[in-house]
Amino acid sequence: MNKLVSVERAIETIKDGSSIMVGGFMGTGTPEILIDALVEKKVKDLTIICNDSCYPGRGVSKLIAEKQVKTLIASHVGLNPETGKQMSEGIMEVELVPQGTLAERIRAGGAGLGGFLTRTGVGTVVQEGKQVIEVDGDKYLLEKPLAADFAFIRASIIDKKGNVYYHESTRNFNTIMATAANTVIAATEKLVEVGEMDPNIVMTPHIFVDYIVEGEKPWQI
Amino acid sequence: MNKLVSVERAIETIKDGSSIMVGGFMGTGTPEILIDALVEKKVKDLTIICNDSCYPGRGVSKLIAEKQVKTLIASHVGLNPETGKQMSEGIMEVELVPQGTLAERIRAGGAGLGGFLTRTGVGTVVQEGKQVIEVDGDKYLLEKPLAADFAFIRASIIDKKGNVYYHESTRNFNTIMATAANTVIAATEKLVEVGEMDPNIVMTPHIFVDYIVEGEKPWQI
Amino acid sequence: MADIKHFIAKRVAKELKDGDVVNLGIGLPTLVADYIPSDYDVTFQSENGFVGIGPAPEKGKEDVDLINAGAQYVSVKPGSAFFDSAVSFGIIRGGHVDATVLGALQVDEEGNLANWIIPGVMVPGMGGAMDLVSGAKKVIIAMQHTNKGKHKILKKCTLPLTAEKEVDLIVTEMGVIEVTNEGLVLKEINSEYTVEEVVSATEAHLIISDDLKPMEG
Amino acid sequence: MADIKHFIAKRVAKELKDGDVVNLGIGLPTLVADYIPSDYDVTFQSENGFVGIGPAPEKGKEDVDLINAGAQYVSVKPGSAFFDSAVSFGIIRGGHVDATVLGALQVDEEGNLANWIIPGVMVPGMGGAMDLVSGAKKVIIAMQHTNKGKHKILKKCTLPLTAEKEVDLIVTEMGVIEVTNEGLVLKEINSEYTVEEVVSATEAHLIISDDLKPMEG
Repeated sequence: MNKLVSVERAIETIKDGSSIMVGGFMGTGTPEILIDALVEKKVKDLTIICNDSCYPGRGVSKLIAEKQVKTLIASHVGLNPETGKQMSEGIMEVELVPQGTLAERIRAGGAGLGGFLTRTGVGTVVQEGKQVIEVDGDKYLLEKPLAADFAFIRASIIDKKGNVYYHESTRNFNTIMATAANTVIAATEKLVEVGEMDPNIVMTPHIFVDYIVEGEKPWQI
Repeated sequence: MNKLVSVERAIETIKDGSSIMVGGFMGTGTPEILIDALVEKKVKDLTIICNDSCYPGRGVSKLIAEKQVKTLIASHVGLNPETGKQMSEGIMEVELVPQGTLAERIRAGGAGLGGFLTRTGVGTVVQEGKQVIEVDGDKYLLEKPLAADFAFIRASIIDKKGNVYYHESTRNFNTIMATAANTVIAATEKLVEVGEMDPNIVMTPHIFVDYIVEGEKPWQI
Repeated sequence: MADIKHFIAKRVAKELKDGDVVNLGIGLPTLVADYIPSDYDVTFQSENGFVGIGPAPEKGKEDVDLINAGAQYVSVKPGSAFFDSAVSFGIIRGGHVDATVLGALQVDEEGNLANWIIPGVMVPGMGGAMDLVSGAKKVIIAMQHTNKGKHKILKKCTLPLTAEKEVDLIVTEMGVIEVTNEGLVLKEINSEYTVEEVVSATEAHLIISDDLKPMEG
Repeated sequence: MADIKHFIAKRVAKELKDGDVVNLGIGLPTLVADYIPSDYDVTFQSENGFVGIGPAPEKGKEDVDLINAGAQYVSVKPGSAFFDSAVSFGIIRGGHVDATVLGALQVDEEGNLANWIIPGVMVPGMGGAMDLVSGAKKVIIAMQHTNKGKHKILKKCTLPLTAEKEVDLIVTEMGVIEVTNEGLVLKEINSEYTVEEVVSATEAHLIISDDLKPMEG
């Protein structure tokens, strides 16, 4: 079960129209080397699920700049002017989801839940088209699970079996996205041997990780 | 904000009829010193929420033996004959919940969800009295959140602010129960100063913990 | 202007209690952290995944793995804890945040809030605001009373809502307004303004508290 | 008797593939771990919160913080990972377990399973069984064909169900039965029994595979 592959091999089966979850929050925790490889591969009509569209030059914004994204599902797009531009020009469709609902929908997708009830968004445009369910007198929206063909996650440390440790605020959406995609690709800053990682601090168990790619670097300010 | 108190002070406000979540799986991860203090306090008519009723002489079974429990919500009671006896004699009411549904209901209680949809239990007695919701052609049960007045959790290491680390398989229900109760009491094997615990490996952030009690010991076989 | 913002932030800080868990929105609300009494233990949550936000690092000493929800490099205080986005919003949605302080585009008599979109003009997305406003125990709006003379405190919000009836308190440079079942109550007023000036800067009906006090930053 | 259990466990082990994540129920199913080919990397999950179950420790060398779901002291293999019960059942319910091997009180033609309660006699509770049977990709029942001569493979379960139509394969000391849309198909038979004997030990209608093979432990 050798999971350690080249970046080209890891993204080999991604094709036009694939859906990809990308970990990270404003780029922190986003696997840049996987994004860069996808830019190079020139696949298009992608559905990207990511907390935000980052800012120009970093993270998923690089895919947006190359017009490779057909649908973006995110909670925040305000710091990337290109996102707004492509939305209004009809190049890219953007589905805005409250951040907590986005996280929970991804978790539900990975955890085999058919959906969940949240007060978030009641009485707002987020409610449109959704079932409103009353439980014990309170109104909730029924939100459905999200899953994807691929997940790009960014490990601070990974062992060769695929157990992942995320440092500080790089964890964010990476843990849950790793559970909600058919194929999970982890780019890592550091690779260690099996047995070197304390099993108590593993944040994504190896069973979720399909491919490991080395060479992710700390972000350069 | 001194959270470090005596066990008597920690359980002072628990009274007849209180509901208490107790961490642990067959006793592993259960805070014995809190249970022992509750036995001594002789409060009764308790609602206990715990994965299982353990086996005689350990964990929540000590409360059951003293007939302090009116309602037990658990997934498994097979290794404690006293539970079966009190069920059939009508001394204790037992609500059996599938383990994954129990965990998720507790999590939902702590995470402010109005409920969730699961396939677990469809077509079984677990379905009785529950709303069946169809999503994209599949049937799910709507399960509701669980919360309690108190949670008893067992820390392997805690810092004086209340950040908890659970060792190995002691983690189980402790993390989620710590989020789902009004008052959370942690019994710990080891207490460290604030700043001594790596913030990356905290499993229950301090904001959930109200009281810390020292003196929990490794289980003696 | 900077003075106004600090005045507002200082007043908001008085709403926070020792032991509170607080989430501060970006912009003006982040200034609130500077005015917490030093003997208070207030924990700041960053919805991207930790509690215990500390001061910004010196330039050149940034830790690239550690940003706040506004994408700024920060530090953590001793006793902090990191977690993932699902846990983070469990904390928010589950009522474990005692107070959130946010800016607003509009807020109205019913406590409705609009702060995430101006259709056709600005569509940044709601980020974590909808969850925060629905989930936090106390929702405090910290903002300038008007936007270049245009009313922001309205009878009814005209922009798409962030959440329905969740706002508890509005703190502006003019005064402190509580959202009650009876409507908006002016509880404190900045001595630089008259009641008439505040009323005129407010489209919503303002009930003037019988016990109107001077607002202190 | 012990031989029968090992024979069944050995046959079940052949259903597992290199790289599989597997959850074994208590009792007979735990024996399956002993028959995995040594060059296979099969990960065993323990629903109380980890992947990577290793062998039982020597007496006196138990780690009291480390038990399996059957409350036995175990060890972990290199590359294991601990998590909480919510994550553990996310793994189970989310289809991340390739196979679960469980015992049964009854199983029927539709693949319904009853294994958690005999009303009035035994009420142990379902533990994690309902989630496992609903969530695992493949559900394998490993059990003795009859209970002291009483049928366990029925036309329709009479005991309360663990889950509806989730069983994929039944492995007993008599043979291997696949649950198909057409009904139960006997695919392999232990050479110690005749087809007639298996049919007679089975209340459910058995379709005999055209390609009936000898069952090997």
